[in-house]
Amino acid sequence: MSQPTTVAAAHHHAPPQGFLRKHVFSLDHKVIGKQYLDLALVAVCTGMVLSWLMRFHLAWPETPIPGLGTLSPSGAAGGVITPEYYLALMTMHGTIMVFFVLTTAPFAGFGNYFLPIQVGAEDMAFPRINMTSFWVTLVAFLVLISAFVVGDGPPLSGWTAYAPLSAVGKDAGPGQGVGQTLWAVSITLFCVAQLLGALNFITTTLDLRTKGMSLARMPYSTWAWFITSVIGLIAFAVLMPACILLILDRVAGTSFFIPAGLVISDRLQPHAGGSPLLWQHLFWFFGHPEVYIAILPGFGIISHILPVFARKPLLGPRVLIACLVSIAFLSYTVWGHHMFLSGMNPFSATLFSVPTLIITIPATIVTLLWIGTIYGAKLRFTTPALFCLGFVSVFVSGGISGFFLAQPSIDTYLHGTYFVVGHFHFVMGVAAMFGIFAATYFWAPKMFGRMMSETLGKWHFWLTFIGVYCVFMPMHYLGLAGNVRRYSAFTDDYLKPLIPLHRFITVAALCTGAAQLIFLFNLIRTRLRGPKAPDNPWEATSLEWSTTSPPPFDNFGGRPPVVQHGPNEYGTRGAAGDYVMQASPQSAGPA
Amino acid sequence: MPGIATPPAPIVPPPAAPPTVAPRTITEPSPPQSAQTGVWIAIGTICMSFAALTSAMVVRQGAAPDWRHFQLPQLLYVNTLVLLASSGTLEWSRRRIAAVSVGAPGLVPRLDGLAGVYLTLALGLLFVSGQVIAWRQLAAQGLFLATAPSSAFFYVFTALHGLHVVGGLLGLSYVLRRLRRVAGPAPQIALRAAALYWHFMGALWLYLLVILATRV
Amino acid sequence: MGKLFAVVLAIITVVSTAIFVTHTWWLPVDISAHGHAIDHQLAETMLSSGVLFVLSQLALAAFVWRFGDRRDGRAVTTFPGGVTPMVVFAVVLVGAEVLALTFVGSKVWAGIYQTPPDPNSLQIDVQSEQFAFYFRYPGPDGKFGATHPELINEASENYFGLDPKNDVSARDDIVVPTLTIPVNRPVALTLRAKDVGHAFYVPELRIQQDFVPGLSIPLHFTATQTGKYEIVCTQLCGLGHYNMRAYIEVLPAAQFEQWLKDKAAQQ
Amino acid sequence: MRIRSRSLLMIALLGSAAMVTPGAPPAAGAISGKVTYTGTPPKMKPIDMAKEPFCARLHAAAPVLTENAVTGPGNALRWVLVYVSAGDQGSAPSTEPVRLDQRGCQYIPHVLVLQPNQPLDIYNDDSTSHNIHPLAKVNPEWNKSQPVGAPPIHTKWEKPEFIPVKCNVHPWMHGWHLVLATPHYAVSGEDGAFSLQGLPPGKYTITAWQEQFGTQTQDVTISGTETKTIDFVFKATPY
Repeated sequence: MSQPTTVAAAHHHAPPQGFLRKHVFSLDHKVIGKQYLDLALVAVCTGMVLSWLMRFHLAWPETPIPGLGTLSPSGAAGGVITPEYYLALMTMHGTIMVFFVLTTAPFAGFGNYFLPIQVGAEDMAFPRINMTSFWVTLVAFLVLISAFVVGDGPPLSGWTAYAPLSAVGKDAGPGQGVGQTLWAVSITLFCVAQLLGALNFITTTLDLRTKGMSLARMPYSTWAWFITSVIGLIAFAVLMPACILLILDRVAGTSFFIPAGLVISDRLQPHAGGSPLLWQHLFWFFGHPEVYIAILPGFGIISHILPVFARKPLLGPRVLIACLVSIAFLSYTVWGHHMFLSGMNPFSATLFSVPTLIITIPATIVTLLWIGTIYGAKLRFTTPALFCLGFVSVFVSGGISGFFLAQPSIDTYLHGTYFVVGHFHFVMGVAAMFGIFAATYFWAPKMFGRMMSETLGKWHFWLTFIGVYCVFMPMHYLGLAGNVRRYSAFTDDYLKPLIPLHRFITVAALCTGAAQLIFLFNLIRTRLRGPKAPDNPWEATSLEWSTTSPPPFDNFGGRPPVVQHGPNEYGTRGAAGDYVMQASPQSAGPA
Repeated sequence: MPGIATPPAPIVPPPAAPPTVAPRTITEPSPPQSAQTGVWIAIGTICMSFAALTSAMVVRQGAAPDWRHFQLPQLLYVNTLVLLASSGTLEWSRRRIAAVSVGAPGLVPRLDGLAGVYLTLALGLLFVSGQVIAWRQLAAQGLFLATAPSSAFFYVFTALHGLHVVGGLLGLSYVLRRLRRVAGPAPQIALRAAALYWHFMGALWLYLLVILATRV
Repeated sequence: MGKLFAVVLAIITVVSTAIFVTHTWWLPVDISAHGHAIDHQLAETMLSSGVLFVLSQLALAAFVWRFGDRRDGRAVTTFPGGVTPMVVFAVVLVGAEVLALTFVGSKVWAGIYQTPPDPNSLQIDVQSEQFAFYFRYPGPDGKFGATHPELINEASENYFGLDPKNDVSARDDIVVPTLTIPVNRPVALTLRAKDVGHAFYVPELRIQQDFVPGLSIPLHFTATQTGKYEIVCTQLCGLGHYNMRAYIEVLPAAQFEQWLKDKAAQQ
Repeated sequence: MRIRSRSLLMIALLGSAAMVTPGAPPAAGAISGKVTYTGTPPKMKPIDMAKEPFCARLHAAAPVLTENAVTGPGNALRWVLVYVSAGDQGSAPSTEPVRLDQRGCQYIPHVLVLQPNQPLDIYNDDSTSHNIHPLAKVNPEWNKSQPVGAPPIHTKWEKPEFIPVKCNVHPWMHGWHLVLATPHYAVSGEDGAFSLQGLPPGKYTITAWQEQFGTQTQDVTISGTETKTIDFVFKATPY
């Protein structure tokens, strides 16, 4: 690691003048971070509305949804969702949530805003590339959303887009024509954006750390963003060529993923020799590291916020970093557990199940570190603290159900059922979201210079925490009963008795969804008219709290900080209380 | 769309007014090696992408007996020499500029070293047009993108590599403009990074030539 | 506030675990020779991870209950023994459990998917298509006719693209939408997909396998109980994915032979 | 897919002449006759609808047979379209809606004849979801589901074409939408009989089309109000 020889002063650039340069095409990593967060906010609202439609259709398939008929006459004539429209909603829900919310918000959004400040830099290493990566992500999101209004509707091959259903074209069903091509183009653009983003994160972390900010003294959220960008670099670099090959199969008539002799919609397809498993291998080689890209920033955020409200140092920070690194490495050896029953050689199923089970060990250690940190703490139950505790509990539930799916013998029964849906929603749909909520409540004072309302925050927490358990724990029971996922209606005899449980889940999902409006209202009201926030409302130690709220254009007002301590100085007698700021000259004595 | 991983454009100090008579006196401390780190990471990404495509080619070749071997156009070997030559001229001019400006960090002595960079740009363009001509020759033989999986992979590999070479050319021309106008070490750091990227383009092409010659 | 969190979390843990333990929603009856091994593996994992789940959730709840900030100037204390018990617990206990589950599990998996089928098992050709399963028996001559994708004509029920005009062995092939098999006799299926990816899943048989277009994938099992069960598709294959079902009828041996004879007569 | 180039048919269809003034119908002749077959037709196999319990229960008593070559008493051939392919003075295509039913997992009628821009209403009378997928080449192809409780689909075909229709969810469900420029057409019934009414005097080419056995044409001249009888005989092959 090259220790920066000179202070990063040379990296300054003049504050922007015009409105465009200041707010729209800005080079400032803070504006770009907020732009990513706003994009993720729009995306999560879209994704959530789609999930409401899906859940309502599953519970009451024949009841028309008012207004939907006019909104999408072909997909839901008369308000009754057709099977292909349900699958299209599911595909868009999955793609929007995984890419444009769980990768964009915790990694690109908060990472862009806080990584430079936390390492004491003025900005990212390459601001122009940083701006480009946001605008390419926005274009990717618009290309994806345009699938709703173009051709015969959005694609219906799921966020995993297995070939040949995704590669054959409009013969494979409605939505597989223009819609699927837009999906592939959107994901290719998203990959380009993330590669440029990851490049920025790694270079900034390696080169632009301020004086005294050694790697060991970096806050744990910075560590998480750094390791996530290394994973992202390799994962998205594999998904991009895979999507390019898929687009060529769809439009240029090549046969990378389509075998010979397929008769679809009574037509013999003009392809030969391709291998559908090749797409699955390429996709999941990216796919599993992607789920760690979604959760690792959450690990970093929780490890960063928990000590602040426990008022004591995080237990075993070096072990935490070792676990993050080992998870990052192991995440590239486990992709086959998505394909146990896919027709791949059965022997490799055993091969992939071993690292999958081994990766539970670092995950268990990280969870135990958090629980160990809470032991002997002086917990302050602010909203971000509650969301951290919620994160730990929900991550444990999600992780435990991973034990079942990691074993090929049990996966024989549980693969493709709601057990899998419950598992990944608990770990990604809820735990990662709790990470984003905790980060928002924790850093809102710093980002917007205004405090978010604690009472609304607590209402939001309790309704969401209980709500998500009511929505996603029953999915495990449905999975045990063999309820197959991605079904737009339950007409099988053995599924009919499960419909009341689906109705319970739908009601819980609608209530939990409504609870998110509290968060939305709280966030918007805070940004417009929230009470002024002090520089360090939570009495935290890391560098972002040693500057003003919101920070000036170059983060530290021309005086880059000199770091004396690590981020873990809580519970020690310091100048301003039981903590010592990273940049404070005074030595950190024992408590 | 410009090359996927155009070499990172390092921060330009506040756009100086057009070079006044006396070059700007303040010499800013040399920026950290971020351009260099950025290029190394970009190289890692590009390697991963081409590794994924290589594994896809190997799997696709084994998936079905329809892999049709064909003779690579001889022009590709000429193009290889052109690309290696362009790396050579770039390295020569980079070292010359570095040696010359050690003495006097002004603008004037550096100008004669730029000839090499211009030559590199020309050779780069020659390489890209050579590749397009090679495509034409292949098309003349009736081997198009969708004709056979082997030709499909040939076109995908050469297209992606060509795209990255064009990105490299854009980066080089950007660095060239800064070399002519900005004093101090910053442009040289950028030149060293751009040269590293360009040499990687050469190495990547050699790798592609080997796997294409053996498998296609 | 901390106490409220601890209580809510404890209730959630107890209720969820109770529903698991009392098998309110559980696997259907097992009618497969290899099913018992899978059920045992599932029960084993349910027990060990259930304990892990309850312990960690209740530990979290207990610590949150006890260590709220009561502003009594009490100094913070670190976990006894620091980080080593965490690492030791995770590596030793979880690691041991992981190895046990892997070792036992791999034998169960190998028994189903890595052993060749019994030589005298009943050969059936299964074709999945956009949104139905069709099963083909070789018929009295014991040989399957060749299939030609370009001759497929659903209107005249030629789902496999057989060419009875000049392929004698195809004339007596029996094509039915219901998989009818004898009880207690091994059955060897060959799974082929006509268009996109599908899957063959019978919860009662504890068996599941994807169809991959371009591949014909072997799958074998033995049904140990008669009755009519549902075959469903678990691989997303398009708009009719939810309706892509067939029935599997397990008949006593004599009744099956009679059924086979009747079908051959109808050809 | 029956190997029969549709382009031949298109030329015959486009031969119809200019508009005819509505006014009082002139003295009209008629053509009637019977469609029969020789040779052994393919055996109509019973359709096993086990996959769809709702339809299987409907047809439990009398299983439905495949309909690609439906025969009747006396070697009669059903579902054969007989229409005026040339010599028709042409008239405004009728606008009263045509109804297609999906009942018991079958298209009723199996062969639906209509004219360009004639309103077509598709109803789903079953309590299971159907998916109508007309494999049109000249007209724009579409593929829509009609779940239970969904309203009927109102659509139309602009250009004349013989369009096979399939249901993606039930593979055995097949039918035809035959879009004809001429209003003079008939579909042979159980007994293979057909009759074309209201033909002004003139020279006509009559074409008979069967989905598996192809087409046959005959020329007829109508001088006054008499009824000419012509018969079509198709050669049937077992496979």
